[in-house]
Amino acid sequence: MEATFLLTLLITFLASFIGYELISKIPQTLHTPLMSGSNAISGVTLIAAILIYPEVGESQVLKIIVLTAIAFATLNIVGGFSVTGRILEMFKKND
Amino acid sequence: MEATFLLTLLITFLASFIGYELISKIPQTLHTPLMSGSNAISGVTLIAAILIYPEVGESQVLKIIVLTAIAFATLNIVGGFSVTGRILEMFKKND
Amino acid sequence: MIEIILLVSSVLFIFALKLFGRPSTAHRANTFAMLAMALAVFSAFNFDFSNYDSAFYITIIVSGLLGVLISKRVQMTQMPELVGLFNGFGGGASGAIAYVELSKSTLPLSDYFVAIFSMVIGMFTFSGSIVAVLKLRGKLNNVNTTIANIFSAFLPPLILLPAIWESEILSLEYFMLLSLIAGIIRVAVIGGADMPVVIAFLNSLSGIAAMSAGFIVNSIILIIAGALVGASGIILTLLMCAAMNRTLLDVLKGGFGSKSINNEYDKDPISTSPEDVAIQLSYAESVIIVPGYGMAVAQAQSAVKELTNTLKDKNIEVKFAIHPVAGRMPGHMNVLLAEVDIDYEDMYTLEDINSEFSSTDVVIVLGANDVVNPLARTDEDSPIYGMPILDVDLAKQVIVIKRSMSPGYAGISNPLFINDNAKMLFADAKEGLEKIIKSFELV
Amino acid sequence: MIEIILLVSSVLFIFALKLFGRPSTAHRANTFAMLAMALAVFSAFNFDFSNYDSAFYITIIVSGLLGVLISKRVQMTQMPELVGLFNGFGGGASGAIAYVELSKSTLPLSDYFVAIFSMVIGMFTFSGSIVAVLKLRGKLNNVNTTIANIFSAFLPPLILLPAIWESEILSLEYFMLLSLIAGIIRVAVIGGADMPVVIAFLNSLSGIAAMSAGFIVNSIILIIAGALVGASGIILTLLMCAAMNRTLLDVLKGGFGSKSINNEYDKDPISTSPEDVAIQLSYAESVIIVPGYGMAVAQAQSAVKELTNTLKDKNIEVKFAIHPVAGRMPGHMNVLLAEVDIDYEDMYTLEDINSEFSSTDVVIVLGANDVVNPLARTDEDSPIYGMPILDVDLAKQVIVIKRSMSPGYAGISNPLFINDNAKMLFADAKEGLEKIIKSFELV
Ligand SMILES: NC(=O)c1ccc[n+]([C@@H]2O[C@H](COP(=O)([O-])OP(=O)(O)OC[C@H]3O[C@@H](n4cnc5c(N)ncnc54)[C@H](OP(=O)(O)O)[C@@H]3O)[C@@H](O)[C@H]2O)c1
Ligand SMILES: NC(=O)c1ccc[n+]([C@@H]2O[C@H](COP(=O)([O-])OP(=O)(O)OC[C@H]3O[C@@H](n4cnc5c(N)ncnc54)[C@H](OP(=O)(O)O)[C@@H]3O)[C@@H](O)[C@H]2O)c1
Repeated sequence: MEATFLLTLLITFLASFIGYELISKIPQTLHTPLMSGSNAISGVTLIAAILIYPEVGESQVLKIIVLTAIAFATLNIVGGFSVTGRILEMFKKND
Repeated sequence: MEATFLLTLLITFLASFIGYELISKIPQTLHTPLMSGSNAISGVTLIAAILIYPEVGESQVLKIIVLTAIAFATLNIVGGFSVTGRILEMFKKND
Repeated sequence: MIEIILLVSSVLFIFALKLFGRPSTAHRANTFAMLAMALAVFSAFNFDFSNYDSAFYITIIVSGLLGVLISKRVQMTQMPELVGLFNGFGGGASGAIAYVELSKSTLPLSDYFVAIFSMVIGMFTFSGSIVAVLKLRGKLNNVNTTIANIFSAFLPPLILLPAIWESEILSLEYFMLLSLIAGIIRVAVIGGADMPVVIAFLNSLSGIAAMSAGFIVNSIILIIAGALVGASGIILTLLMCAAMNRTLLDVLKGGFGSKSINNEYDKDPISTSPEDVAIQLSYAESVIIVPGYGMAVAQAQSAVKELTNTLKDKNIEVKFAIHPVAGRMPGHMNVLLAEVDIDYEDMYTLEDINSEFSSTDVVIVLGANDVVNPLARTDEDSPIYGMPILDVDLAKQVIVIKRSMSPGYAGISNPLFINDNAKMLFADAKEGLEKIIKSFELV
Repeated sequence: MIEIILLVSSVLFIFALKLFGRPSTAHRANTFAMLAMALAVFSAFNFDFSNYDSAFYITIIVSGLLGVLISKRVQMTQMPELVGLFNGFGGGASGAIAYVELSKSTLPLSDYFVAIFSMVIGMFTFSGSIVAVLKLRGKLNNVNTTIANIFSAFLPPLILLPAIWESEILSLEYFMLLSLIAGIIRVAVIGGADMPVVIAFLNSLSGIAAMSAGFIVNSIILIIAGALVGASGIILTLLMCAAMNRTLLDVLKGGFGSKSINNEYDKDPISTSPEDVAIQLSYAESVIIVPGYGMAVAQAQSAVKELTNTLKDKNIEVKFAIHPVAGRMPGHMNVLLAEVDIDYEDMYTLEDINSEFSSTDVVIVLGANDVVNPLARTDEDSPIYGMPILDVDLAKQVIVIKRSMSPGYAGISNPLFINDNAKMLFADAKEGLEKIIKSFELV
């Protein structure tokens, strides 16, 4: 989705605002899975890595750097969601 | 601000979501000013009237219709905010 | 530049809504929203004010002044009508704009459908709101639901009709007319005291109409503001429905309160006098006042304030218990009480106060009826069965101030009135209270 | 098509966050977020998977598998370290991407500054997180704050240095290095037990780095997801600071807990035995357990569960009082207790339970110290003065289970231990509890 800079700013504001409102309501009991969950979500930067990977060209150094970024981000996503799921299972049992 | 249709949809979703979250938290005591306040805000359609007014061309009928829309919307904005302000003053006094 | 103004305006609208969340900050919310609106409107001119003729500016100024005038004159008891009227204006404006856009032959197909939608919703809101206001003013009686049923049945063929004739322009006016009629009929069949729900619902529709107008003219700020109004209306609608234990569909179907229901009592109520009430109150330690629609009708709020002061001077604790649908619009009672400077900290919601009745000495039910009817708890056949009510019947002593034994909106008898712990003070709410206050001076 | 996928993905992310609001729906939130992420990542390929070589796919698969492995192996007591590590990865990835984009000579000026910002924040997060993890593992001691002060003082000239030499490329690596060093030094001077705040703060930064990466590659979904992470981190940071009555700036300045503070008692504590505790517990009607960092160190959660069962079998009411900064990360205690199937309905926050201590028979303080230190209420000179604490000293009987009289993280003595109503059970948390349980069988 292409957007003008100001429209992007607007969306940034709206998303941050929603984030702030929703997260303020999360009870203390879930703060640890919240942190590991946001770890996972911060791995979304993988998208940026995927987008730029085909453009790095010949430079082996840059390619390795992007691959490192991909490894880091993937670790975050997979590891983060998996451990968060593990924790939340514990809270589910109590239903 | 020009935007693609889907970006507009995204913004619509984000705004509705924020509206829903924030308004759910407004206490019963303020529900009447909330209604008159949203009356005022619904007058925002004045913007649309302003945008199309220069384009109606020669047709007197269309011109009168747009002027009616302008009158309605202005009434809403001015009347709505003014009466809401009056009500909220009452709640302020109690501080 | 225009874009930055619009960005600021959007942000301001949202912070305004956030500030609206607490009575102490709400007046600032109004200022924020006004500023946001001013910026948004200003930006629409795109710095070129020469495109607009004097007819335009005169219209703005005249209707602006009219708006100020109305808002200064309106009494707080008339708020339901005012909100209803403004809904109509909002819907009408958006509908009119959609009509004008549709009259252009250049509209792209995707916008075409949005515009039809906006016109239909806008016109429906307009005519429906006018009918709702007339009903609130008591100028219109309930219409039999069969008329609506017949109309609904014929709607599909009526909609398809333009496909048969050819002229596109004419079919536009035809759809407009259909929407107007639909609005009138739909609202006409709904019972008078369901009007608050209808008004909140129309409020939501006026927001949706504005939002779709935003899609047509490609204005993000219109979409955002419209979405906020739409959300607000729908939340209030659902809240009221929940407070009456009915569904929105059920309300919109209409016909509620038209059945004639048994309204007899197998026992005479105990009636009391203002003097007795004053004596009883002066021995109480805690009093809860439950205001209802009757307080608004009688304009009794100043008298309530006076009584409260009298009681507080005697060190008697006074609280107000406000049912979510007491009166004729959400928050109606709160505004009336706030008008006479009663602290909002003393106004309690149903959930907050219901457990306190049993430990309260005297409860004064002031022109309220359905919202304190214990049948809602016990009688499965009652039309209000399941509606959460204020449990005033659990108090040590209940005093009901109303003019007669006649029922409230739901049209059913209220066994509270013949309860052993209840006494009736048959009087207009205002006059009754004034007499009680006078008796205090003699006690 | 891609746009629709991204729209759905954004909506899913937001609903995921909403579902996260309640323990009973939170596991569905994770599924939603996973789906949202899968869609977002998928859309980035734009249906063209042939642009990617085997090195790319192998990296993804290997690191994915590694992620699963780590997440299955990690113990709940190690969560703080894991979160810290993942923050570092997230920041490092965003920083690396920014670096690669900056290496292109074609970047427009506006993006250039965003990219610099992203690289600096990302690299700072990376190195800072690594240091934070080492500190949590006890592999690094506090560094003197003067080092940080010197570095800060020299930072402006250091930043301006590249203006003097010419090569643009080199200055990029130079900035990267500066950011890495800044991260190390800043975190190194902060006391070990302030690491939770640092980690939440770095969490926020990793979100901001991702968000700015979104601005560079023009990806709305990256911006939205990044903003959500940024908001989450900052809220938790401020929450912890509030719970310790300190400011974020104060925490980041470092040096806390390095002063050597008087840690002597003018009275000997009353020590007790597991048998006595068991007897005392069996006469109680209500028990509150206050877990602290010591429970995590001793891995005592299963023993806690066992004791709870024993007490509940005897019809003794058991509640858990959890201070917002008990342990080494927000919600740390809750997760450990949930791990052994303790119902989250039995876990109470400070505000919810503080009024109940005075009517409780026995309070067991299990490896907690600072969060139950009454000096926070009374001693204005104390470093924890003003921090809201659990008022366990008001209970009828307090039993403190820890290994010695040594202080908690704040390094100060705790007069609770020599209170008249307190007894010390000197033992490792796990062993102590197990002995109590065994004594029960003999009682
Ligand atoms: N507020 C909302 O948003 C909303 C929304 C939807 C529906 N409703 C409906 O509206 C009703 C509201 O309940 P409510 O208890 O407030 O009102 P109510 O049940 O309609 O009863 C009002 C009572 O006030 C008395 N009254 C009228 N004029 C009076 C006067 N001048 N002095 C003293 N008493 C007077 C009437 O009895 P007399 O004639 O004997 O005096 C009547 O019984 C509920 O049925 C509710 O479902 C409200
Ligand atoms: N959770 C967070 O998010 C967070 C954030 C920022 C700061 N903090 C800080 O961390 C501290 C947390 O307070 P807290 O009360 O949980 O912990 P604490 O004050 O650090 O005290 C922990 C106590 O546990 C005892 N202990 C250690 N190992 C043990 C074992 N194996 N068995 C039994 N006891 C053991 C220690 O005493 P012995 O050595 O005598 O056994 C120590 O006194 C506070 O100062 C807080 O400000 C926490």
